[in-house]
Amino acid sequence: MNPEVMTAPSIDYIALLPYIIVGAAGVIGVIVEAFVGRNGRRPIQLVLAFGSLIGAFGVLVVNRTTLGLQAEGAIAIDGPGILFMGLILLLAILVALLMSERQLDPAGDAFAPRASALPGSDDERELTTRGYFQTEIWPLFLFSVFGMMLFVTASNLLVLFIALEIMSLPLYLMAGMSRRRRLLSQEAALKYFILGAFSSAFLLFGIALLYGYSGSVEFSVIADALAAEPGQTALVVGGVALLSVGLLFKIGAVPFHAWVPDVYQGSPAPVTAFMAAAVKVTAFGALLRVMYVALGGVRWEWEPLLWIIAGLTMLFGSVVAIAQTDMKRMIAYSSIAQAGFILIGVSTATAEGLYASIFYLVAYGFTTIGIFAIIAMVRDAGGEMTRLDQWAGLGKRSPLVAVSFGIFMFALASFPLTSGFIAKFLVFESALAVDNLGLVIVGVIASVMAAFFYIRVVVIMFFREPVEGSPAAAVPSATTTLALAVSAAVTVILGVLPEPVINLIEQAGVFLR
Amino acid sequence: MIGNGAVVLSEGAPSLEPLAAATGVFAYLWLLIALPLLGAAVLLVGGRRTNRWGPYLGVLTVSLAAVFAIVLVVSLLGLPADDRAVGQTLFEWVFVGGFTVPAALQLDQLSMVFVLLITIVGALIHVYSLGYMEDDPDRRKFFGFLNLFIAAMLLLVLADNYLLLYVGWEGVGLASYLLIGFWQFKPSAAAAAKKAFIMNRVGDVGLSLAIMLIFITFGTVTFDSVFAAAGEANESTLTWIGLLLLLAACGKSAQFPLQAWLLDAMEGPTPVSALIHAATMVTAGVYLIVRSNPIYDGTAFALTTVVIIGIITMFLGAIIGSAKDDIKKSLAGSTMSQIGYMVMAAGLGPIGYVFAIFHLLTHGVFKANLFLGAGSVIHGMHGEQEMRRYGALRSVMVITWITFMCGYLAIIGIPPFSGFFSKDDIIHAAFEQNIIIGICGVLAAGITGFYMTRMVIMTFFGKPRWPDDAHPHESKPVMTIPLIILGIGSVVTGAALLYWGNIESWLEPVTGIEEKPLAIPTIVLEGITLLIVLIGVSIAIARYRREVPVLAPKGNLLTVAARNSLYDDAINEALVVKPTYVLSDGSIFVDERIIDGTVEGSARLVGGLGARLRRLQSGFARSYALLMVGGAVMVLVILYLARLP
Amino acid sequence: MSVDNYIILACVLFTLGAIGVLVRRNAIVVFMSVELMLNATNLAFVAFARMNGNLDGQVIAFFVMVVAAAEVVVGLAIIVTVYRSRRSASIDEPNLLKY
Amino acid sequence: MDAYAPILVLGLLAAGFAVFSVTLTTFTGPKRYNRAKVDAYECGIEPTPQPMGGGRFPVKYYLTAMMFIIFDIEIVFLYPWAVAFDQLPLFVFLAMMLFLFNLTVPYVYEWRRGGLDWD
Repeated sequence: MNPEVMTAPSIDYIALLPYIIVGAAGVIGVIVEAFVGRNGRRPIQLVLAFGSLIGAFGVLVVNRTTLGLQAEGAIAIDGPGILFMGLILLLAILVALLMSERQLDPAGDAFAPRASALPGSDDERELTTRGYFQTEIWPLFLFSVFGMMLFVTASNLLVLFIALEIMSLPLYLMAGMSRRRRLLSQEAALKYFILGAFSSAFLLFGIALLYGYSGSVEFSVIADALAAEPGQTALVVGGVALLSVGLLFKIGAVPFHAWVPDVYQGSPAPVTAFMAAAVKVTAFGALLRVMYVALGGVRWEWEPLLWIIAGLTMLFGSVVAIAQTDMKRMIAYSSIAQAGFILIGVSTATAEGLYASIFYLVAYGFTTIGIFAIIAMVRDAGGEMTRLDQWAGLGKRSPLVAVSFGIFMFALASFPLTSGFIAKFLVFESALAVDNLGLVIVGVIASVMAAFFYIRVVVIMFFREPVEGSPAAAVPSATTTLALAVSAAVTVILGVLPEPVINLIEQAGVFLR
Repeated sequence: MIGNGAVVLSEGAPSLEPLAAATGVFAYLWLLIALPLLGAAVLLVGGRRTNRWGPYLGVLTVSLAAVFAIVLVVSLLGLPADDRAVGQTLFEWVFVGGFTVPAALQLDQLSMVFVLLITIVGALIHVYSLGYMEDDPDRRKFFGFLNLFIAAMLLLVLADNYLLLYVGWEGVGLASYLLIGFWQFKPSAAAAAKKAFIMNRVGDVGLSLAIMLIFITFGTVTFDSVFAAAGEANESTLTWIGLLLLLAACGKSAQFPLQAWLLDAMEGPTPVSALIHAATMVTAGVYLIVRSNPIYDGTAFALTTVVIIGIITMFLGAIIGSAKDDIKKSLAGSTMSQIGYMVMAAGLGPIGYVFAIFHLLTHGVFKANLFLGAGSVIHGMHGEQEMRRYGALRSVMVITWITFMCGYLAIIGIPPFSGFFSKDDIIHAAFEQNIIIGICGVLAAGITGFYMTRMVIMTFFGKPRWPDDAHPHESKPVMTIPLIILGIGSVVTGAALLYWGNIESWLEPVTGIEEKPLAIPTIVLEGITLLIVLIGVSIAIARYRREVPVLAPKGNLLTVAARNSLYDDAINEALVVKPTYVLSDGSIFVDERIIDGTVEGSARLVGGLGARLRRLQSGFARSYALLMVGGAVMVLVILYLARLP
Repeated sequence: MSVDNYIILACVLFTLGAIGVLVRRNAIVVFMSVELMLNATNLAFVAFARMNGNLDGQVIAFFVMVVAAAEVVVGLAIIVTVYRSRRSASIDEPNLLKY
Repeated sequence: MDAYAPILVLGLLAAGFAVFSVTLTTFTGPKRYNRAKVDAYECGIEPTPQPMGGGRFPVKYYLTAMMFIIFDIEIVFLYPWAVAFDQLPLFVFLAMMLFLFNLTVPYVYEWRRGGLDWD
C-alpha cells in the first residue's frame, strides 16, 4: 500500500448547504425529467424549485453568522457574499413565480413546448394543440441559480470561471425557449451564446495571464503578489484587462453591452427578468469581489478604467434608450445605463461604495422583476405587445397595472420616495466621499436624460388615447400578482424607509480574503 | 476639486436657535402634508368609483389643511418670538456611514407664511375649480393632481433639510408637469408639458449638484447645521453653492435664462395657472434663496448674480406682458416680472429678504385673484383667450370686473392696495442698497402700470369685439365667491401683514434684517414711484382709449368699427410704441428662438444622437464581437496608461 | 527552449481564434474559433504551470476542457436549432433584432 | 542544434515522399467518378439529405456526438485519478463517484427520452 500523497480537504458541509440544496435539486430535476410521466413532471419540478430556493434561503439565514473561507479557500462565505446569495435567491424565487405563470398565454406558459421543433411546423402546432409543456427549463434554471451563488462567492479564479459557465450555459438555452416569436428567441440565444463564449474566452485568458504572474489562482495569493512586486507589466495589464472584459460583459457595460438589447428583446419575459435582475446582481457581486479582493493592490490602475467605462455606460445607455420604440429594448438600454450608475459605486474602491452598490442592486433587482412581470402581462393573441405605442391608454384600461409600472419607471428615473432615489443618492455620495465630482456630474446629467424616457412611458400610458386593438393587461394568476406586489412594495418601501436595509448591508462588513 | 470634504460644524450662530421639539398642536404638523396626500391617493387610486364625490373630497382635504394652518399660526403667535420654530422628526430616512438624513419637518416663521399662502389660496382655488372644471370628464384626476401638488409644495416648505426639500421640489415639478399637460389631446399642451419638464430638469441638475456640494463641504444637509457652519466655509465654495441654487431657482421660478416654459405652461387649465404658475410653485425659487440666506451672506458674487438675474427677468417679463394678446400669457409675463422683483429683492441681502417674502405673499394673493378673474372671463367667453376679442365685459361680468380691478390696483401698486406696500418696500430697499437697482425697480413698476392697464382696458372697457354667437355671462357663485375673497385679500393683505401682522419682525429671526439710511425721505420716494406708475397707466389709456372711431362711419357699422379698431392699433403700433414693440418682439424672439432653441435643440440633439448611436446595434453578432475586441483594446490601453509612472 | 515561446504561441493562437470569430460567417466555424481561443488558453496554462513550477495550471487545463465540452453541447444545440429553422448556418442571417 | 538534425532530415524525407506519391497518382491513376466517390464520407450511413431539399435533419448524430463528449470528459478526469488511485484518500474516491453519478444523470436522461433509439 502506497502512502497517501494527499490528505482529504476539510469541508464544512453545513456552510455549503445552500449550494448543495440548489445544485442537488437541479440534478434531481433532470432525473425527474427522465423517469416521471409527462403530466407528473410539472408539480414535482415546482416543488423542487420553490422548495430548494426557499430552503437554501432559510439555511442561509440560519448560517448567516458562520463566516469564513470554505473548501480550501475556494469559496468565501463572508458578509457581502451572504447578502449577494440571499438577494439572488430572493430574486430567483420571484422569477420562479413569473415562470410558473400559466394564465397569461392562452396556450399555457411562456416557454416553447419543444424548443427544437421547427418554428411554424406542423410538429410545433401539434405539440401546442396537444397541450405539451416543457419542464426542462426548471432544472436549467436551478443550475443557473447554483452557478450564480458560486459566482458571487468564488474566491479562486478557476471557481469563478466554472461558476460563470454554470450560470451562463443554461441561460443561453433559456433565452431560446420563448413560446411566441420563435425566430427572435432563437436569434437571441445564438447571439448570446456566441458573444458569451467569446467573452468567457477573454476572461479565461485573463485568468491564465494572472496565473502566470502570481503562480496561483487564489484571490489572496494574487493580491499578495500584486502588492509585493512590481514589474511583469505585460502579464498584469493583460490579465487585469481581459479579466475585466469578461466581467464587464456580463454586467452589460459599454462597449461590451451589444448583446443586452438583442437578448433582452428576444428572450421570454420571465427569462429576461432573470437575466436583467439576477445576472446583473451576480456579475456585480463577482466584479466587486475580484476588484476589491484580488486586484485591490492595483486599484490605482482599474479605478480610472471604471470611471471611463461608467461614464460611457451611463451616457450611452441613456442616450440610446431615448430613441427606442420597443419596450423591452428600452428597458434593456435602461439596464445598461443603470449598470453605469452602479459602476460609479464600484469604482470608488471603498466600503461605502460597496454598500452603495449593494443597495443599488437590491433596489434595481426588485424593480426590474416588477417591470418584466408587467411586460409579460401586456399582450395580445400573438404574444407580448412590446411596441411603445401599443401601451397607449393602458392607464385607462388597466389602471392598477399602469400605476405599478409608473412606480417602477419613477424608481428607475430616481424620483424621490422610490428606491431608485435613495440608491442613486448613496452611489453619488460614495463617489463624492472620494472627491470624484466629475463622475457625479456625468451621472447627474445622464440621470436627467434618462428621466426623460422613463417619464415618456408614464405619459404614453396615462395620457395617450389608446389605439385600436391595444388590449388591457391580461389578468395574471396569483403567482405573477404576488411577484409584482412584492417588487412594487420593495420599490416603495426602500424609498420611504431604506434604513433597515442600509443597516443590514453595513453590518455585512467587507469581503474576506 | 471644490470643497475640501472637511466637516465644519460649530455650535449655533446667534440667529439660529436650536429647534424646539414639536409638542401640543405642533405634534400634528405632519397632518398638513398627510391630508392632501391622502386626498390625492384616494382620488388617483380610487379610480372611477370616486368620480362623483372625489372633487369634493379634494376640496375638503385642502380646506382642512388651511384650517389647521390657521390653528398653527395662532399657536405660533402664542409663543415668544425667539421660540417660533419647531421641528418634528418623522423617521430616520437615510442613514449611511454616520450620516443621517431624518425625514424631519420644520415649522418656523418663514415656513409658516408659506403654509398659510399655499393652503388658503390653494383651498380657494380648489373651490373655484369645482366650477371651472365642472364639465371636464377627468376632473377627478384633476383634483387628485391638485391635491398631490399641495402636498408636495407643503413638503417643500416644511422640510428641514435640503434632501427632503428636493423631494418636494421634484414632487411639485411632477404635479406641474401632469397639470400643464392635463389636456393632453391638445398637442400644444403636450409640447408645453414636455418643455416645462425639460427646462425644470436643467434647474434640478443645479439643485442636486448644490446638495452634493453642500454635503461634501459641510458633511450634512440639515438646514440648521449647514447654516451654522456656513460662516466658516470658504467663499468660493459658497459662491458655487449659491450659483447652483440660483440655477435651481431659475428653473422653478422661470427666471432668465430658463423662463420660457412659463408662457407655454399657460396651456394648462386656468386654476392650475393661478395656483402653480402664479401663486405658489413658481415662488419656490425665491423660497430657496431666502431659506439659504446664510449661504448667500457669505458670497457677494452670488448675491450680485441673483440681483442681475432678477432685474433681467423683471424687464423681460414686463415687456412680454406688454406684447402678448392672450390674456393668460400676458399675465404669465407679469408673473415672471413680479418674481423677478422678488428675486432682485432677495439678492439685496438682509435688507431685502423680508420684502421679497412680503411681496411674494401679496403677489400670491393678487395674482391668484387676477388669474382666476381671467379664468372667469375665459369661462364666460367659452374658452376664448384673445384679448382682442374681448372688450366691454364689465357690463356683463360685474363681479369678475370688480374683483379684477382690485387685483389690478394691487399689482400696479396704488395705495392702499396690497401691492403698494410690498413693492414700495422693495424699491425702498433697492435704493438703500444701490441707486441703479432702485431706478430699475421704479421703471419696472411703470411698465407694470402700462401692461396691466392695457389688459384691463382691452378686456373690460371699450366696445365689445366678441362675435355675435358668444354670450358672455357671469360665472357661478362657486367661482365668484373665491374671487370675492381673493379680491378683498388683494385690498387688505399688504396693510394687514405690514401693520397688523408685523411681517418684518415676524420674519426677522429667520432672515435677519438690516436698515440703511436713505438720502431722500420715504414719502418722496413713494411719490416718485406712484408718478412713474401713473405715467405708465396714462400711456396705456392713451393708446387703447380710442378703440371706437370718433367719426360716425359710413356703411356697415360693425365692419367699419372692427376695421377702424384694427387700423387704430396699426397706427398706434407704428407711431407710439414701435420702439417698444421692436424691443418686445426682439425679446420674444430671443425667448422663443434662442433660448427655446437651445433647450429644444439639446433635446433634439440627444434624441438625434440616440437615433444615430442605435445604428451601432447593427444586429450582426460579428460586429458586436468586433466592438468587444475594440473595447478590450481600449481597456488594455487605459490600464497601460494608468500604469505609466 | 524558453517558456516565453509557448506563451507567445498561445497569444498568437488566441488572436487567430479571435480573428476567426470576427471574419468567419459560418456559425460552426465561429464556434470552432472560440474553441481555438479556449485551447490557446489551455496552452498558456500549461506553459505557465511549467514556468511557475506547480501543477495548478495543468489541472486548470483539464477543467477548461470539460467546460469547453459542455459549451460545445450547448452551442451545437443552439446552432442546430437555428440552422433548422433558417436553413442556414450563417451567423449574419439571424438579424431581426437590431437598433 | 546538431542533435535535432536527423529529425529534421527525417521529416523532410517523409514530406517529400508524401508529396511525391500524391502527385504521382494524380498523373498515373485512372479517373472514374461516380456518385459514391463525390459523396461525403459519413460512416457508411446514407449521407444526410440537406434540409433545403426537404427531409429531416437527423438529430441522432448530434445526440451521439453529445454522448461522445460526455464520456470524453469523463476520461479526462478518470485517467489521472486511476493512475494515482492507490495513493488517494477515500474522499477522492467518493468525489469521483459523485462525478460519475452526475455524468450518469444526463446519460439516463437521454436514454429515457429516446436519445439512444436509433430509429
